[in-house]
Amino acid sequence: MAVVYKKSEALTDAPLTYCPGCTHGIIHKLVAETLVELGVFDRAIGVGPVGCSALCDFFFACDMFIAAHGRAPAVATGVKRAHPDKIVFTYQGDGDLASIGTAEVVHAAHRGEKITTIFVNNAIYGMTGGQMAPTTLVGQKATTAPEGRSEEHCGKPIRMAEMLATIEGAKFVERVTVNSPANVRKAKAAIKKAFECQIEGKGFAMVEVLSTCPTNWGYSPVEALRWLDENMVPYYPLGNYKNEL
Amino acid sequence: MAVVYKKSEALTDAPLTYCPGCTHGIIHKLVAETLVELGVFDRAIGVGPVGCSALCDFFFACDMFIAAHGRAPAVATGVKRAHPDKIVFTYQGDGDLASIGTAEVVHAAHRGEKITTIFVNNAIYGMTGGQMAPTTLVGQKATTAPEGRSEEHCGKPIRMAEMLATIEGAKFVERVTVNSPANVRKAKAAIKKAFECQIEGKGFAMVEVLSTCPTNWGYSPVEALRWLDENMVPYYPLGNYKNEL
Amino acid sequence: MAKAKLTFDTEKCKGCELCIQFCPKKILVLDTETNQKGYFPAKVTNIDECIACGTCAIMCPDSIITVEKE
Amino acid sequence: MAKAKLTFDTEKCKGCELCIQFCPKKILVLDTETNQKGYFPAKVTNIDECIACGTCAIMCPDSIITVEKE
Amino acid sequence: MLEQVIVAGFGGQGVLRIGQMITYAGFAEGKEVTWAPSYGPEMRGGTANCSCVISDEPIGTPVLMEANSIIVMNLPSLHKFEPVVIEGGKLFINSSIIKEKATRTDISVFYIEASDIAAEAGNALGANMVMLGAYVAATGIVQLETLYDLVKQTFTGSKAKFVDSNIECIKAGAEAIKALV
Amino acid sequence: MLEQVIVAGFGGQGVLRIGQMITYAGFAEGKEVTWAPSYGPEMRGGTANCSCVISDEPIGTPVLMEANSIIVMNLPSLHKFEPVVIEGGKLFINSSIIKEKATRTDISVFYIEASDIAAEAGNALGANMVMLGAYVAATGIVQLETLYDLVKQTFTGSKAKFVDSNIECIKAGAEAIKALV
Amino acid sequence: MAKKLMKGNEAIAAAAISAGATHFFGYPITPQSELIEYMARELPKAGGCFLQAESEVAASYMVYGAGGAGARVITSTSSPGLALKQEGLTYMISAGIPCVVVNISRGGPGLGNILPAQSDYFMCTRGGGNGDYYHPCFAPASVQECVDLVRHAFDVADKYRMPVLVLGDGMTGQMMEPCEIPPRQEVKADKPWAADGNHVARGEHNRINAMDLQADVLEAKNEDIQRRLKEIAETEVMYETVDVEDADIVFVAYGTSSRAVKNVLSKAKAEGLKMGLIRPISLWPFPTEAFDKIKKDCKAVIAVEQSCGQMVEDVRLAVLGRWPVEFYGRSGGNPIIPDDVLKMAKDILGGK
Amino acid sequence: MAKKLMKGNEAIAAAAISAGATHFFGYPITPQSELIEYMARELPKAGGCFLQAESEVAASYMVYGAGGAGARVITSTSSPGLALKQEGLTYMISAGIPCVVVNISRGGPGLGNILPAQSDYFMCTRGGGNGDYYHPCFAPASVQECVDLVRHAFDVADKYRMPVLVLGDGMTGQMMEPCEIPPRQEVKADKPWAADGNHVARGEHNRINAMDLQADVLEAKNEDIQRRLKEIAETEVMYETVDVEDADIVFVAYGTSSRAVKNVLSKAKAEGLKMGLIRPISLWPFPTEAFDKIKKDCKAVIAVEQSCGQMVEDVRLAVLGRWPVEFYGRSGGNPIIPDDVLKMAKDILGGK
Ligand SMILES: Cc1ncc(C[n+]2csc(CCOP(=O)(O)OP(=O)(O)O)c2C)c(N)n1
Ligand SMILES: Cc1ncc(C[n+]2csc(CCOP(=O)(O)OP(=O)(O)O)c2C)c(N)n1
Ligand code: SF4
Ligand code: SF4
Ligand code: SF4
Ligand code: SF4
Ligand code: SF4
Ligand code: SF4
Ligand SMILES: [Mg+2]
Ligand SMILES: [Mg+2]
Repeated sequence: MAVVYKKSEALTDAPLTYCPGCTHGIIHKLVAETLVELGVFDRAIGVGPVGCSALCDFFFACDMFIAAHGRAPAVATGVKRAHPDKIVFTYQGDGDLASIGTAEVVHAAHRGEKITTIFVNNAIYGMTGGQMAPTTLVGQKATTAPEGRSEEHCGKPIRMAEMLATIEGAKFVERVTVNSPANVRKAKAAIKKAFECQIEGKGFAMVEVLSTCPTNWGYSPVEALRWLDENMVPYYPLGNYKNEL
Repeated sequence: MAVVYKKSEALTDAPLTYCPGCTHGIIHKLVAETLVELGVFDRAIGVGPVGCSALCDFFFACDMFIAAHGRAPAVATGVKRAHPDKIVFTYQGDGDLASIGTAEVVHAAHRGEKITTIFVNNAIYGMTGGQMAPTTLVGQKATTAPEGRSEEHCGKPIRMAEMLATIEGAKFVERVTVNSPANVRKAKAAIKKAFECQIEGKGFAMVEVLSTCPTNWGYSPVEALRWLDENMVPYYPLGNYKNEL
Repeated sequence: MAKAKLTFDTEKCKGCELCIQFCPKKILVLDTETNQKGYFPAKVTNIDECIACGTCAIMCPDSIITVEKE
Repeated sequence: MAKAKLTFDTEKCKGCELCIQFCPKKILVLDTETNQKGYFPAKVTNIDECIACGTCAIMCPDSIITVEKE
Repeated sequence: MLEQVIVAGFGGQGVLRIGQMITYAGFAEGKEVTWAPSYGPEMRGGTANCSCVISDEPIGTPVLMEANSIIVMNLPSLHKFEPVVIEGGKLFINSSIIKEKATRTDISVFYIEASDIAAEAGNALGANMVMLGAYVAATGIVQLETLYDLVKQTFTGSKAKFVDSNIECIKAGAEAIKALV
Repeated sequence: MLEQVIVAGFGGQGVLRIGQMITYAGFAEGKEVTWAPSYGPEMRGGTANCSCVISDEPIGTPVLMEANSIIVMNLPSLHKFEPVVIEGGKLFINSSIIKEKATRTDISVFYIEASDIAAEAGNALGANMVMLGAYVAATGIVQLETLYDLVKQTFTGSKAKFVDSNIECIKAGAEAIKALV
Repeated sequence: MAKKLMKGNEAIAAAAISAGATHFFGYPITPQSELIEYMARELPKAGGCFLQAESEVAASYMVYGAGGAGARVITSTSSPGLALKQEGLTYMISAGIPCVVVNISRGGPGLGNILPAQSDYFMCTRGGGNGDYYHPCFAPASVQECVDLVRHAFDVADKYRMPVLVLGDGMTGQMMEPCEIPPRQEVKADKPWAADGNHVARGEHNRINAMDLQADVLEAKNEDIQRRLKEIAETEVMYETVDVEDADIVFVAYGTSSRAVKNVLSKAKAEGLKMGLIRPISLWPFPTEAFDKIKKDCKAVIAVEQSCGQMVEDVRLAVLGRWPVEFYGRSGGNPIIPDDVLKMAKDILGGK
Repeated sequence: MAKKLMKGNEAIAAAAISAGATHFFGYPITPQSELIEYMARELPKAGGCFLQAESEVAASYMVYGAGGAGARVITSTSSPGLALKQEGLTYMISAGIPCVVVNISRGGPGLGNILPAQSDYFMCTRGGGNGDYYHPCFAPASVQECVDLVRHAFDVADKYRMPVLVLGDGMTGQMMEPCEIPPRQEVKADKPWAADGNHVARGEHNRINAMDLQADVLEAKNEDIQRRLKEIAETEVMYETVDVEDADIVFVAYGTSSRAVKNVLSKAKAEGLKMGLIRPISLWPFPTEAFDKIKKDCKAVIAVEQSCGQMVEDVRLAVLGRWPVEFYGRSGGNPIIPDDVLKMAKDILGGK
């Protein structure tokens, strides 16, 4: 019999520590599969964040770092400068990349670091229990925005793909999601291009993936996919924001 | 006799510590004059940076803070939240705002902080003696880029006005320069709007002012104005990038 | 005769139902017995209807499902 | 009779020549004696030609120049 | 009087709640009390436990190395905490979920079909309240009435509808103990 | 032998360079040497000074609280450093720029019209080299020839054209001393 | 006010509000989340401003801004977050910014884990920033003490114009105990130095900064800081002692671990052994004077910490060779085991 | 190799290149600018990579990345910059990243000024980050020692898998002295733990991280760190002593201030007074053993620092009451005045 789908060899056997139905797991698979399909798994080095994916060094089967909160792009810079022939990626949450790590991701893009960034935007701080992220939608409740985020108090959510696309050194920027089989396929295509951007030595590439946090949103995994579609997608338009491949 | 021009009352008598012909001084005047003309000098609070203008607390006659390097927008946030009725501005260099302080300025904009930021871009680290800034032009020499900045090594310069304009909470963003009387007038008009944006409670406002550093560029003050025109202006287009007034 | 084969790594399944949601044939359900972790794992009801499209496997965050076909 | 009056805060002048560069009447020059800080300060050569446009003052980074007119 | 009790189980089984109810009840009855959770990794899931101390004297550490009583809601917790009960202490086992038996003979062990009892009482999620009722009935550390009052204070407004079923569960747990002794 | 010298003036007058030349020369002649700038605020402008120590023995602190010799290039430096010369020490004054006189009587004071001499030697910026020549001639701490060699090593390639005028200034400084003593 | 059961984290937040805090700036981190979340819920209701910063660094400078502008301000974090705030703290020392900084510490080094640990002692008492400074550091051992010390910290901060640290650990933050929260006080502190925008009325502009380019000016500032620190060292020492006077073994322990030591004392007493406890409440200033109560022939002073040994250095400095100093510690979030501590003490008594 | 005259900052950079450093990440700050600028000029010529980071925080994590990937890496900064690197340092301790960190310190606290000062002693020896750790800290007193200690620091870092600090001050960095730079060595250190992307060949993936959620795992890691620290404390102590054995007054001073004390010793000798010096070269581990050389009836041990008194704590710990400990210090960038130090010593001898 022919295998239609099996777990990627770029993932270890360790069970994922994510909550049931959390789409972090889907995004892990897409990264892993891409590394194998592009033939670069054997020279990949990953850099995980602090956030729910702080244990991803146990899940990805390549050499891995876990950076301090927000600093993955700086760590990846150090790694890539030490091994320019290796394929280096960061995997970061929205608290990590869009809040505390803003300077690091902006400057990795600014320097045109030849790294690939997977940015998992779930509009919340998952790991620490549902505090507001810079990407939390207006009106969305969070433990540090108990009445829902108020624009007057702390602004509208930040759109990182749009912002980073203005930087010259960013050569590929796309926003995708994984809330349906079709979107998963598109997400994988984008991730593939983001790695190709690095393989071809063009510069910085980022894929922003809209992701769910059933636990902290307070929805079932399936409901969460729908909430994402109805609330996040309108504010965070899917699509390519930069493609200089 | 009628006074055509005299030193602004929003400036103290202290002699400026800037090098001869450094346009930091012109920008100081424009800010000071604007505060007076808008009638808000008596409720203004300024936040200076670390950089050549780290002594600007001696020069502006209103209450002043000097922030740590890069943190002026965070300091200004604290000040404004403590005194929402006061008019709070930051005055920052390009190392300060576009390098170490990237996260702070992005998030002041993201939260829509009702502050006004004067961003003095002279494409160099002035105070510390001419190291490369994120805004240093490709090919421009700096003590930490002795052969001139190389795009391959560390990317093209970052354009902060364009980048910050993508953020919802930023309501007024304009790039100006002060290398001629006409440009000085335009700069002043932009600074005025940036303060009006705050006075009207709209949100974050920034004016990026292209400025000279005769000392570290290695030109006479007059030559420096020309160098700015011929080299900086083409890469950093003057103009308004956001106006939601 | 089933043309497709589905293998579930049941002990790692978290019963999130994403596979169930997206199976075009609606042939996946949660089991009524929990696995050792306390979750009700997914299983296939009628493998003969499975078209081996792989959708369930693609959507499974935990890479539980292996899909094979003739 | 001069219609304009220029006052220089000479001791604070740094001799940068920005005022000189932009005076439409080209009536400003650097002095040949230094001030106490060691700079050659700016001065006006022919006040009668001054049109009190204020350009010199506007361009002076150190706010050295006060311009008045009748 | 010094009562040290540990409550342990899966996250989601309401074990922290059991501990808090014991603590609140002791507090309401004028005792010195502490409650301390043992919280694991910054991650969802896994096991959870908490320690409560009820005493007439000021309390030393709120973290227990040993306990008079242990309430366990799942198998891993039985394995982990059975050794921690002091000689002559009490071990309360939710035997709807834990099919194994305790091995110690120097302690009193109470098997309570808590999940089943709760389901019967019409409150599928009430197993923790059943265990609470059983524990309080067996130890007499606080009054059952104090627990009922607490339930009433906790569930108010739109949640007032949960009062009765929770009290039912506590009562059923206390009944189950009577049947055992 | 222990020579401690401070050189002071405006930034831009080349005072650090004088100190470095003395230090390099001492080093070239096999002495123990240190050179230490006193650098002020992270700002342009202001005054600058440096300390040099030339010795036969290992050197303690490179920062001088007192000195055998002082070379001053502007008025504020005269005021600041005149008190620091040890009794019997030497004070070198660029009298083209400093119109005041020294007040101490327990030291030897040398007035050198360094800027004028430099201008005459066709090197308007060479006042520092004139003072260097004067200092070395007066103290004999190193050989003038060592300085000439240093100048030749320093200005090479496109800058070789500056060699002669610098040596001229050093020589003129040394001559000026002869005239004084 | 009636007592109520509260978690330490929430009690700290409630105490800050009751102390008249008007501003909170912070960034989420376990195990202090309940503190920031309580603030997010309750501070606005009390008319104050809660703002989540983009990072700990930014939070510390928001505090610098608000505190320098005259607000009564607090921030909280946990271990690596405090490491990030070191630059902010040294700036606030220099600029004279009063504020309260709470560290609900966790296992380290690095990200470590979220279990209770006491391994931030050096960072909290020696200043991890550059320059010459200490700052007061108070370590509560109960939820009520969380309340009392946080309230006190605000006053000390205002009095001496400097940041005051309150150091708890995951256990202090997570445990529930009865406590009493006094009603909110509105504080109108006189802060003529504040840069609050009243320069015109005041007749001069205030400047808040942390730079003094001239050596003499900076030395004078340092002398002023040292003078205030000396005054604090003389007047703000706090500690508890238990049975120290005739103890053959004296334990030194603070916060969570002091409570484990109290269990040890009970057990020792039951066995007829004479043991005592010095519990520093102010870690800086360290209660050196408390050691003078120890009798001459005490067998040993044992520092007990949930760390690999940090406070023990201060114990050695306080003891200065008068008695043998020993150390018992657990790290990584593991708790003190009273029986092990007792055994160690007995071994010493038994001459082992 | 011939000696040449170099500034301390440049000598440090040249020494790093000669030691086989392949990567430098840093952010400009006075007074270490010549160091970073020398690196920018010279490291690429030696085939290495110089990269200016966007901040000190980022620089520390670039070091974490490159060092964790097996590179020989160095960063440098000055006081407030090091305060910002405290989180990075504690992460590197946890993750076991070898690297060299240079601090050319300046006046503090806060931004302070750019003059030479020694007020970062606590930050550099106690770790300003969270968690239980020290790291080696070497303090050169001459330009040649800058060279030697930087080269040594790389080897110590690799041997013990941890950051090693080199602490100079503005004077060390700015002064010029003769020194000898050995030729560049290419180092092929064996780093089987490095995450260098060779997981397939290696047969397993390496993980570099600073988180250990289980208490026992973190405790075991801490025990390993403590084991390495203990080994360092036993084997890596460095110091110089001058005339300590029969001194009536023993000074303790490091770096720049030790040179001022050498002037004091000369003056004392000239006056027939017996004074000696202990100069710690390794600040951590502190050379406690050196104090055993001091004679019983020595009148005082005087710590001399360009600070308000930090190392003096380690002196007290080393002395443990055996002799009176006194302190002489200047702050704010003001230099030690040898005559004042001598007078203080004489006053003590004279019983004043
Ligand atoms: C310096 C520092 N600050 C704060 C934290 C606490 N912390 C851990 S994860 C996290 C945010 C996680 O959110 P996100 O990056 O969105 O990832 P998610 O868990 O949602 O995938 C925070 C604030 C930390 N570990 N380190
Ligand atoms: C944390 C920290 N890092 C570095 C420095 C050193 N430093 C002072 S000013 C400055 C850059 C100044 O450049 P810019 O912001 O462009 O201002 P300019 O002087 O050009 O006006 C730097 C890096 C510092 N003071 N603090
Ligand atoms: S908390 Fe949210 S983001 Fe984290 S694992 Fe659970 S569902 Fe996913
Ligand atoms: S160094 Fe440059 S920016 Fe700074 S004052 Fe001088 S000219 Fe202006
Ligand atoms: S492979 Fe397709 S048809 Fe078969 S179970 Fe999965 S989703 Fe359903
Ligand atoms: S998607 Fe995967 S984890 Fe979820 S229920 Fe299906 S098989 Fe189980
Ligand atoms: S006022 Fe106008 S005309 Fe007169 S000197 Fe100034 S620039 Fe020239
Ligand atoms: S512009 Fe001002 S400072 Fe410059 S020369 Fe003219 S008057 Fe002097
Ligand atoms: Mg998130
Ligand atoms: Mg600049």
